[in-house]
Formats: sequence, structure tokens, C-alpha cells
Amino acid sequence: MSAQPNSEEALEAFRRDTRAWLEANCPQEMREPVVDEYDICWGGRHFKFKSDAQRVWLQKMAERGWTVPEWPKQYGGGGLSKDEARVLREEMAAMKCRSPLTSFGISMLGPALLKFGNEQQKGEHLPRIARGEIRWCQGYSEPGAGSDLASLKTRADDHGDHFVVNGSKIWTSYGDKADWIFCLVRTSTTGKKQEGISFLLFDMETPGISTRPIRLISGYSPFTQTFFDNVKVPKQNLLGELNKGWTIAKYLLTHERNMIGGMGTQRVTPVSQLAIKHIGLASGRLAEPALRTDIARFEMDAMAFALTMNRVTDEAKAGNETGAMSSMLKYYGTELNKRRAELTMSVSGSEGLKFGDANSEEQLAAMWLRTKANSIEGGTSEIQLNIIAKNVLRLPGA
Amino acid sequence: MSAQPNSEEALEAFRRDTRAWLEANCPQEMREPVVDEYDICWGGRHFKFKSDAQRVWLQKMAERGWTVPEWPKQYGGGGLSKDEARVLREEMAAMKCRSPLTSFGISMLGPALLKFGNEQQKGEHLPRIARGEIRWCQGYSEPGAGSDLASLKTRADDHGDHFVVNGSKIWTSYGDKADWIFCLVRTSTTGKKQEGISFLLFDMETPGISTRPIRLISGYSPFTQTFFDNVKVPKQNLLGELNKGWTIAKYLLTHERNMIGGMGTQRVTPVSQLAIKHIGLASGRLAEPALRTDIARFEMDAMAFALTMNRVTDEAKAGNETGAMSSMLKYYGTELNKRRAELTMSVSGSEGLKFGDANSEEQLAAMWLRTKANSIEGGTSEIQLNIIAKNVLRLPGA
Amino acid sequence: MTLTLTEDQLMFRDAAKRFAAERAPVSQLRKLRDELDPVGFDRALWKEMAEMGWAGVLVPEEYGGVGFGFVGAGLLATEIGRNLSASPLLSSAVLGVTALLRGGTPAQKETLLPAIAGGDLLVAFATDEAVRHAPYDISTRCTGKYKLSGRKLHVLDGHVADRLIVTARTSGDTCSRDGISLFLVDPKASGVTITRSSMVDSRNSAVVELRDVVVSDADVIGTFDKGAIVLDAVLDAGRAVLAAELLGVAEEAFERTLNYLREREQFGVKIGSFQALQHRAAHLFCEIELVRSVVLRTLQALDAQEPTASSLVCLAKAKASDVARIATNEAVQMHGGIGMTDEFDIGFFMKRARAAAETFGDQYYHTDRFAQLAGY
Amino acid sequence: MTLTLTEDQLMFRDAAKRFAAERAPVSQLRKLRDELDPVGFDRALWKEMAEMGWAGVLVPEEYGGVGFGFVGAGLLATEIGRNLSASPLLSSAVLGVTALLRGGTPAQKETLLPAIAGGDLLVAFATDEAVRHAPYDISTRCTGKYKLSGRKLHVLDGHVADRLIVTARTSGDTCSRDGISLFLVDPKASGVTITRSSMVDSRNSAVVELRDVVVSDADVIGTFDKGAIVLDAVLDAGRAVLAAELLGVAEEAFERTLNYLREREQFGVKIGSFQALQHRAAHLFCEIELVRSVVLRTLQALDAQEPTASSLVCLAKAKASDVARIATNEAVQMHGGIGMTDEFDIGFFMKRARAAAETFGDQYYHTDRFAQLAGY
Repeated sequence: MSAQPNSEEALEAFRRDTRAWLEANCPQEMREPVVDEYDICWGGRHFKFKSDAQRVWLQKMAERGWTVPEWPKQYGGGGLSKDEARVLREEMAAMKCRSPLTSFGISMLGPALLKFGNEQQKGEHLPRIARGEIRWCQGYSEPGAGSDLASLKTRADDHGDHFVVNGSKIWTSYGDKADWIFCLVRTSTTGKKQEGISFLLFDMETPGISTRPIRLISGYSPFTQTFFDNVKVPKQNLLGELNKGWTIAKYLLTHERNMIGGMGTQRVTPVSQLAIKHIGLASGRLAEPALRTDIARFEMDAMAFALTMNRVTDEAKAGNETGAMSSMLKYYGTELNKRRAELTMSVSGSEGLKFGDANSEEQLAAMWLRTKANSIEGGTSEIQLNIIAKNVLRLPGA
Repeated sequence: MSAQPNSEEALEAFRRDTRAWLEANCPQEMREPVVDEYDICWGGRHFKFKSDAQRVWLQKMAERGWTVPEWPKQYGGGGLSKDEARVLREEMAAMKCRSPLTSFGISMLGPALLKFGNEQQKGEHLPRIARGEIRWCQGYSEPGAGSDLASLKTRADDHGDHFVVNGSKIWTSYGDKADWIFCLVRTSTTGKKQEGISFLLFDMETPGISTRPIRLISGYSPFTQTFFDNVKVPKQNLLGELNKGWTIAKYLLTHERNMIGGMGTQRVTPVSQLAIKHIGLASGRLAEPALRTDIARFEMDAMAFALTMNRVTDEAKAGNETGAMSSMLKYYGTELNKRRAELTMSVSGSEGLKFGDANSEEQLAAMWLRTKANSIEGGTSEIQLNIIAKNVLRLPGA
Repeated sequence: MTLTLTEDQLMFRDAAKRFAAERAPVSQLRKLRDELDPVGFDRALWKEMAEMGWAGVLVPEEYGGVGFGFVGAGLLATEIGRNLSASPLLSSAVLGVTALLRGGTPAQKETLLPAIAGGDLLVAFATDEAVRHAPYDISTRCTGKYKLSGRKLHVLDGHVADRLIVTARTSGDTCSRDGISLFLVDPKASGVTITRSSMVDSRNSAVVELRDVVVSDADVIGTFDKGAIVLDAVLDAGRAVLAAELLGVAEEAFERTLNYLREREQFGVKIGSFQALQHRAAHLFCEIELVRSVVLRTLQALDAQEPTASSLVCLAKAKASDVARIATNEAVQMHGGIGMTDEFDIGFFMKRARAAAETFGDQYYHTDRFAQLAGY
Repeated sequence: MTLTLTEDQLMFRDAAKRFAAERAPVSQLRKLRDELDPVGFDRALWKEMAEMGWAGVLVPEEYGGVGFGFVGAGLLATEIGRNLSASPLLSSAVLGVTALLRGGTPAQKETLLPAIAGGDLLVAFATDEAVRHAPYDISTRCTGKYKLSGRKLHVLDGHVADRLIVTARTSGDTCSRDGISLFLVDPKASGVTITRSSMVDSRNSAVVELRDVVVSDADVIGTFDKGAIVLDAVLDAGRAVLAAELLGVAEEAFERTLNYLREREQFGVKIGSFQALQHRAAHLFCEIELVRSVVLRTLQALDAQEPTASSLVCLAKAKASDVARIATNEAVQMHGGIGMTDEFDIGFFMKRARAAAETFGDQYYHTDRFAQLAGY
């Protein structure tokens, strides 16, 4: 709530209270490392909690608004200042508390709703996101459009008090598990292609919607293709102005980029440690010198990137302009993540080549294959480099 | 002369004769390694022979036509078949004979004269090139034009029986030492820019020509800017047809590319040997492992490139199409040469940083700086990649 | 020797090219995978391949083969790489045959080579014990005269082999090149347990466990305790042929990508017109040309048993592994989302490139070995 | 500590930025080079720099300095890198001062630090003996009590120094970290021969030869035989400040290149519109941003004397060396022919990037050291 920085004493008091509350309320089970995907709580109408602990932890945190600590209290948030939110993160990390709720509603739609939504929309959707009641998916890409997002063809025709949506979206993350979708649709075909796009929110149970899972090279099927056949969407479900959806989309893409780029700093076993396990040391050095050199180069770049994430955060806190950095973090972070996976495969040799079904423990190859999508989803590496060249370096257009 | 392949016996006889002749006629001094640039014989009106041996060697080889072994005898060549020429090269290499003559007349203009020249032009110029009497330079690039060679502005105006040339050329190799120039000039400004270019030959002593050396970052000044102020050139000095000079220019550029690309396979001390000298071995391995890894990567690529040069040669001999390879060899060869120089500097540490005047022995840094031009001169690496993309890979135009 | 193919070799290659594309294309591998095929390749097809000379490509005519040597085997492997054809060419016709040719007794050769060349007998080579290739890191024990005990990883086609060739330590320390011996082992013998692994490239790999498996003097391949000479030859043969296969993988992935770049439109133009992609493609073209030269030269050197062939093998395996990695990664990236779907074939090439690179030493292993062989 | 600059640091940097650009730009270095200046920098200008706090940037206020620490020294070095300003900042104000602060006796500090901070006294650090940096490869002998004999390479500003700090082996084997001691040596003492080398970056470097040079107990810096503690601190200080300078070199070369890409026309369009160049520039932008983060963090870690500072120093020196190499090479390549001419300034940046990278360990040295410090 408070925009002012907190005093050191106030923060320390907050830290003590937070620690005590977490200690008292975070179930022991929720302090263990995440083992499989079912340990991640996505919420939603149909979510099957893996355990009571998982359900209780979400409920307790949601009651305090701490699933979305910095959102205003009136919308189900915690109303914390940036400093308080940081303290909360630090205390949760120290106690190894799991995240109570992971959702595109929090990481993507929420910020857009806060910025572009009207009171009615904010009041309807934000609290349900905060409590994990509604799981959202994103309807952006279309078959055949790829990087050229703005050439989208799914159209919403004006039928007086509602739109009728027809078309198809692809790469809808967990489209088969989501309750609602935020969706880019074409509402005008005159003028520049970016200027005829609107941003709609609607229930995935509306008649006329169907989904088809897409199997990936990794064996996973996290995405669906989603089909809209005369789907009726009330006009009050339009976010922002008609034909101004592109502005919201770009705002949201920036958030997505930061999230994907951040994967470069995920806490995983360092490649060098895995290498020592599989290859061993000779006279104190990893026994394969050429591989060791590339591991060192990777770990140096990963450390440099992590420091850059910190610097960008610190500069943002200091009020300096950092918006231009989002494409850089997305590009470099995802390329690093791919390098990490390549090296992980190299140090694991034939062990890494094993490729079981999705329930097996041997997931190195699947993870490696999964990373290949990092530099495609959320704007390809090429698109990020274009953005840097044009928006940051101010190089002339082609 | 003979277009048919030679029989094995005939070739062996030729080999014996050649060996005996070389043994008898190549001065001992001309079998020592080249030490400095004055050991290279460029010929020309003003060339100062470093020694009698150098003069005698040129004269004896020129008498047999062996400065240009495969050119027809009537133009001062040796009239040898491809196989005989190879045998000559092999025997000279075995005896470590120096090249009797290095010249742009041989490597660049000659092939163009043979293909595009009329009888009068061939008879006038080729024998003088073969005997090293005339040193040629190339007038292609212009200030401000760079990679966009065809936008050249130096114009040759039609004055009845002669042209009058005005303008300026840059990057003229040894323009201040050359006797004649082969020069691209604009003879028409209508139509596509490539279609108004002609190819002129003229004497550098014609009134109105001046040159200015260009000092490079390496400290050397191998290039000049050349200025033309109302230079009169007789019309019989036009090579090929009027306004068709671009065809000759492209033909010639291919030769230049092959020459520059070939530098990637120059016989120099392997980087690994220099590294052992400066860094030393520990338990049989070069003591700096990360540097060793990159040296090995370079030496592997250099070996792969040398094998590719061999394969392209063998395929050309077998009559297979290899024209498309010239951009590849130019691009990859020059990039390799730069990598070699970078690594040579790295293994030489502070010793490599020494930078004396042009007469000093400490030339590592100068050689390193010199290689930076490799990927710019004769068509930049970017231009070669464009050519490969369009002409070899048939990718669509932008 | 010139770096070109002879007329005979060109004809052999062209026949292989047609056969692989028509009878053993990527769709066949997909089918084998989707149906969880217990063999992992089509036995009847292998018999046909044998009739075309594939199974006996390295086998001299006196033993019923076609004697096309490593150059011939490499030509087949490149076509296999282009089509991801599933077959026991590498395991049986290259590794098995090379072991027998270099170390087999006359009796072993006469019994086994004609059967292998005919496609009737499959041999698997069981040597690696560490997850990352380390050829002399062998601790499979040989006690008495002789009982073998140990555990072998990544045995290609191990679960369908009719004979195993197993390396074991008969003296010396683990990791020493001395004291290694090779044995012919019957996979049905008591004490042998073979477990197939499910691999990312949908090709065959098995773990072979040996517990007091009895073998006899007649089963020794090569000189006892000096088996490393044969082992090295077998590994270098496998590496060179894998390099040839990786060349095919890189070529095919690159060509498919070029086609996509020429056809796919974005922002109203063909994506192949984007200069950044053009330059990456042009660079990759150069790298593939280098691999082409290196692979041919290496196979020729193996056929001629040149003393420096091992350095060339390092170069070929390292360069082909690295370039196939780049080519398949660029292929997936340039195809974008569609390239990530299992429905589309390009991912199969990336998977095979990775598995073939890891087998018998990747670019890291062979870069360091190259430097070692060069004395630095 | 946050990865941002304080108000004081920003002011200090802005003043340095103005001063370097106005008073010590590239044209000044060119002039010093063309006139074969015997000093290699402008002594009067150094006095002015000293007045601005440059010479005493690391010197505590009690000794007449400004005490801006390594972050402050790094800010100066980055501006020096941007302008290729010739000055003895690294030799005297960083290496010399760090040696004295970490190992000097109270008497040494009181005598020397105020004079250094005032710009009146120059100190040079003489340690390397191999052409490639190998810090403990020291065989300069110390006999009796004490006579020094040996040969030191690449001594920055050695030919104009008023004092030398020399490392010598007082016990232990060559290459051992134990048994190194540091001595203050008067360059005018009997037995000292100093020869200036002409360097590619037109900066100062000298060879120092010592023949039975007599020094006393009062000249020892740090603990006798345990001088490596001071040596390590001096080298890490130098490396971190060189990394900051390399950041400036990379930034300036990159900005000049961007300007050229925005202005230069070829084929009727600005060359900056070519996507292949755009992507290379965008990638380079990211790399420079990484260097920026790493350099600042490393300087902060040195100021805080954090135990893991050496790992950060490796990271900073390796990454800055490599990125400055790429930035200056791309600069020359993208400028094309004009970039190759001596008349144009961009080549000076490439030369300085190379020399600064080689000094006290390049990317290869520090990549390997990083792995070693991380235990692999």
C-alpha cells in the first residue's frame, strides 16, 4: 500500500512478524523441494491438490493476500511495499517455502488488468486470480503467424451487446486445463494490422470452444491448439479500448519475456558439479579439459547474467529506466538456458540420452529438448535482437 | 599446350627433366626461405633486384615461360598441361625454389586478358607480364563506395579516339610502385549501375595521374589512393566491350577471392608449436588448458579447411562444378587467418605486443593487424555470405 | 589419392540413396518408435540391405562381402543419416566386422563373417562402462580361465545381438591401455543379462550385465592382454562411420531448413530473405562443406591404414558432432514453433545428432585427443 | 550492497568523464605516439589529474588521497578506456598504492603515499618474467642480505618510475607461491637497467634488468617470503581496474560503430539497416551489459575485501577482455576499409583492447583460474 520506502526499523519488525507467521502457518511438507510437476499449484476450477498441505498453504497465503503480495488489498492482494515484498521473498526463501500458487493470472494478466482494466473488471477477476480460483491461459499466437503476431486472423465480430469469435489459437499453454482465456482478436481490418486488434477475456466453458493438445519433441504436451466456433463473448469482457489491444499485448509480452529470461538463473545443480560426478577429478581438475573449458565459460556467463539481473532490479528500484532491458534478458537468458542443457547432456553421456515416458525419473533429455522452445516462445531470439537493434540501439529500419 | 592428360611415363620423364633443369639453373640463394619483403620479386620498370641471383632466376624462368607455366607459349607462357604444371610446382617445392615472380599481372589481369582480350592486347601485354617487365595494379574501389563496388563514379568520357578519365580510386595495392593499371570506369550513367562500367588498361605514367600512400593500422602502407585528372587513354586500351566491364570485374574478383582465401593455408609455424615455446608443457600437455582447447579447435578447423581446398581442387580436376566455392573459400579462409593471428598474439603475451618500426624483427602485432583487412579486402565477409546465400543456397532476395 | 569418389563408389552411393529414401525413411523410424517395436529396426529390411551389400560392406569378397571398405561404409552411413534409417549397420557391419577383421582367428572369421555379411547374424560390441566415453576405463573382471563379470553401458543393438564382443580387464590398472582383452560372448549364456534402454533417438542401446560368464580360449579376439590394438581400431572405425552419419544428419537438416526458409512467409516476405538468417545459413553451409572433406579424407585414411589416421578420426568425429549439433539446432530454431512439435520430423534429426555425437566420444573428447596426438 | 552508484560516485564519474574527454582524448595519445614522446604521457596533465583525485583515488584521506576505493578507480579507468587517455593511473595509483596499502610499513606509507597521491612520485610494479602472465613463475634471485638479480618484462611505466616494486624469489622453487618477497628498488641504483619497449597500444612498457642490486630490510614490502599475499592483492587490483578500462574501450568502440552504422550508406541504404549487422550489434550490446554488471560487482567485492573476490576478478578480467576483443574487432570490420587506416581512430581501440587483455592474464588464463577456484 505505502508508496514510501519503509524505515529500517519498520522493515525489521515486518521481517520478524513474517518469519513468525510463516513458521506457524507453512506446513512442513510445503518446505520440501519440488519433486515433480504435481508439486506446483496452478489452482483453478478443476485443480486436483496433490495433498492437504498444498491446499491449506494456498488458502492461508491467499487469506493474507500473499499470493500477490504487492497487489492492492481491495483486489485480494497483500498491499505490501516493494521493500516488504522483498522481505517476504527473502523469508520464504530462507525457510524454503514453496510458492503457494503459480499462474498466468498472476504473472501475466494481473499486471495488465491493474493497468488497463475498469473497476468492474478488476473487482471481478483479480480476487479470483489471487485466491487461485480461476486458471487463465493466453490466446496470442495463431497457426501460420509465428513471430508475426500482429497478423493474427481470429476475428471478433460486433453483434450489438456481444462479440462472436471465430478462428484458432496455437501454443496456448495448458489450454486444456484453463478456466478462462485472455485473447487477442481482430476487430478491424482497415489501417495498420496492429490497429485492428482487441483484447478479450472469456470463459473457456463458453459453447463453441474446443482444444487439442500438441505433443512436443520433448514428449510433453504443455500446449494446445484452441478452436473458436461462433463463441459469444459479452462486450463488457473487452479489456481496454476497442482496437487498442496491441498496446496491452506489448505490455504483457514484456512481462512474459522477463519471466522466461529469468529461467537463465534458475537454481539447478551446477553443470560443473554434475560433471565432477560423471567424469571425476584428476589432480584436482575435471578430467576432460576441453569440456571443462566450455563449462567454465558457461558458468562465467551465467554468473555475469545473474549479476545483470540483479543490477537491472537495483536500477529499477533506484528509479532508473530499465524497460529496454527486457528483450536483452529474454534473449540472453534463454540462450544461456539452452547452453546449460547442452552441457548437461554432454557431461551426462549415454545416461543423458535415456528417454523414458513422462513419469520416469530420467528427464535430462526431455529437459534438454524443452529448452529449445525457450528461444522461440514469447518472441523468438531473432525478434528480441530486432527489438534491441531498433528500440535500444536506434539502428535504422530495413 | 596439350589438352590431353599426360601419360604416366611422359610425366615421369618431364619430372626428371624438370628436376635436372631446376638443379642446374636455380641459384642456391633462391632456395633459401624468404626472410623479408625484399625477397619477393614483383618485377616492373623500377624494380630493384635485391641480388643478382634474384635477377638471374627471374630471367631463366621467364625464358622457359615458367613464370606462367600454363599460359600458351605464344604469349610468353610455358604451354604446360595441368599435370605438368603440377609436377613443376611439386619439384620446385621439393627443392624449396622461391617463386621467381609475384604479380597481379599473373594472378589477376592475365586470366582476364586470356579470356576477354583481343589478339593485339594479348600479344602486347601477356609477354611483358610473363617476363616481369610491367608491374600492374588494380583500380576498383573508390572512396565512399566500399562494398558497393558497382556504384563507382570514376568516369571515362568518349573523346573520339580516346577516353578522358577523371576521378579517384582507393585501396590500390602498390599503386605507387605499379607501371600500368587495370581500372573500372563509368562509361554510361543510364540503366542499371552495373551496365555502364568499362574495363580500361593504361600506363601509370600518363599525365594527370597521382598517388598518395595510405598508412594502415599495421604501420604498413601497401595501398594508395590514386587520382585521375583528365587522363587520356587510347580506345584500343578498352578490354572487352564498352559498358560490359562488370562481367570482367566479377570474373577477376573470383580469382582474387581464391588467392586471399588461400592465405588460410599458408605454411607458417603452427600456433601450437609457438605456444609450446612460450608456455611450455606440463606432464606432456600445453600448460594452459583453456588456451590449448582453443588452439586445438583452430588447428582442427585449419586442417579441415586445407582438406577442403584439396577437395575443391580435386573436384575441379575431375571436371565437377566448383565455381560456387570461391566465396566460401574467401570467407572461411580469411576468418581462419584472423583466428590464427589472434591466437598467435595470445600465446606470445607481452612479446607479441611489441610494435617496432617497419624494419624491426618484431612483426607479430603488425601481422595480426594486417589480417584484419583480409575479411574486408576483395569483398568483405558479409558480401561473401550474401553471395553464398543468394547464389549457392538460392535463398530469396530481401 | 584424390578427394573424389570413384565411379564404383558413386554407383554404390546412388543405389544406397534411393534405397534408404524409399525403404527406410524417417517415417519408418517414427513407426518403430510409436509401436514400441521390440527389435528397433525391420529385420526383413536388414536382409534386403544385406543383399545390397550393406551388411558386408567391410567384409572382403572371400568372406562373402562386397569389400567396399570404410569409404563405402561411410557412404551408407551418410544416407542413413539423411533418412534416420534404423539398422544394425554400425553395430554389426562396422564394429563387429572390424573387430573380427583386425583380431579374429581364421576360424572366427570363417564362421562369423559370411553370416554377418548375409544379414543373418548380428554382433554387438560391448565396451563402455562410464557414462561418458573413456575407452580404457574398463573394470569388467576376468577371473580364472575365463569367467567375465562386469557391466557394459550403451551397447548398440545389444538386446537383439546373436553374439557380443566384450572388452574386459585381464591385467593392469583401471584406465590403463595395457591389459585389455576382447571376448566373443553368447548373449544366451548363463550370467548374461541384457536390458534395453529407451533412447532419445529411438535407436537401440542396451545395458549388458555379466556375472561369471564362462568363455573359452577360442572366444578370445586379438592378442590376450593386448586387445587395445583391436579396441582402438574398432572405436576409430565406429567414430569415422558415425562422423559420416552425422554428415548426413547435418546435410538433411540443413536442406530441410533451406526449403523452409524459401517457402515460409512472415511479415509479408519469405523468412529466407532475412539477412541474419541468410548469414547463419551461409556460415553453416561452409561448416558442412568442411565436414564433407574431413569425413571422406578420414575414411580413405582408415582404408589405407595410414599411421596418422587417428588424428583424422578425432577431427572428423569432433567436427561432424559439432556441426551436426549446430545444423539441427539452427533447423529447430529457424522452423520455430512447428519445429518443436513431435508431429514434424525435424526434431528427430536433433535427437539423432546428439546421440551419435555422444557415442564413442563427442567434440570435447576428440578435441582434447587431437591436441594430445599432436603433442600438446 | 546494491549494484548502482552512489551520488558521490556519480559526481566523481561525471567529472572524470568531462576531464578525460576534454583533456586526454585519443588525439592526445596519437600525438604522443607520432612525436615519439620520451615520457609516454603528459606529466603536467597527470599533476592536474592528481588534483582531481585520480592519483590518490585509492589512497585514504589520512595519506592525502580521496579514498574512493576500487569502485572509484574503476570509474576513472572506464573513462580512460573510452578516451585511451595516457596516464600512470594503473601503474602508480593502483598497483603501487595497493602494494603499499596491503604490505607497506608505516614509514613506507608515510613517505610514499602522499607523494603518489599528489602526482609527484611514480611507482612501477615489476613482476612478470614470462611473456605470458604466470604470477608465481618468478626466478629473480635474492642473494645475501640483499642483492637482487633478474629480468622483469612488461613493467608498466617502468622507464619513468621514481620507485620500482620488484618481486623476487627468496625461497622455494620457481612457480611456487611460497618464497616470494617484494622490495622497493630505486631505479637509479647501481645494477638497474631499464629499457623502454615500443608497444602496439602506444602505452608504456619496459624491461627491467637487475644485476646485484643492493636493497635493505627497510625496502621489504609485506612479510618476507610471504609476499604472494601482497602480490595477489596487487594483481587482482590491477586486473579489476583493467577490466573497468576494457569496459570503457568496448563501450566507446561500440558507440562509434553504432554511429557509423546509422550514418554510412551502401547500396543506397544505411548499413545499420542490414539485419545481419543489427543482430551482431544487438548481441554485442548484451555482452557489454554483462561486463558492466560484472565490473561493478567485482570492484565492490574488492572494496569490501570479500573472500570470493578473486573469482569475481577472474570473471571480470576474462569477460571484459573477451568482449572488448569482440567489440573492437566488430568495430574495425563494420567500419570496413576506413577502419583499417591509421588516420582513423578506431584501430587504436583494438590495439589497446589487446594490450590490456594480455596484461595480468587474458580470458584464457582467467577462465582456467575461475574453474580452479571453483574446484574443477
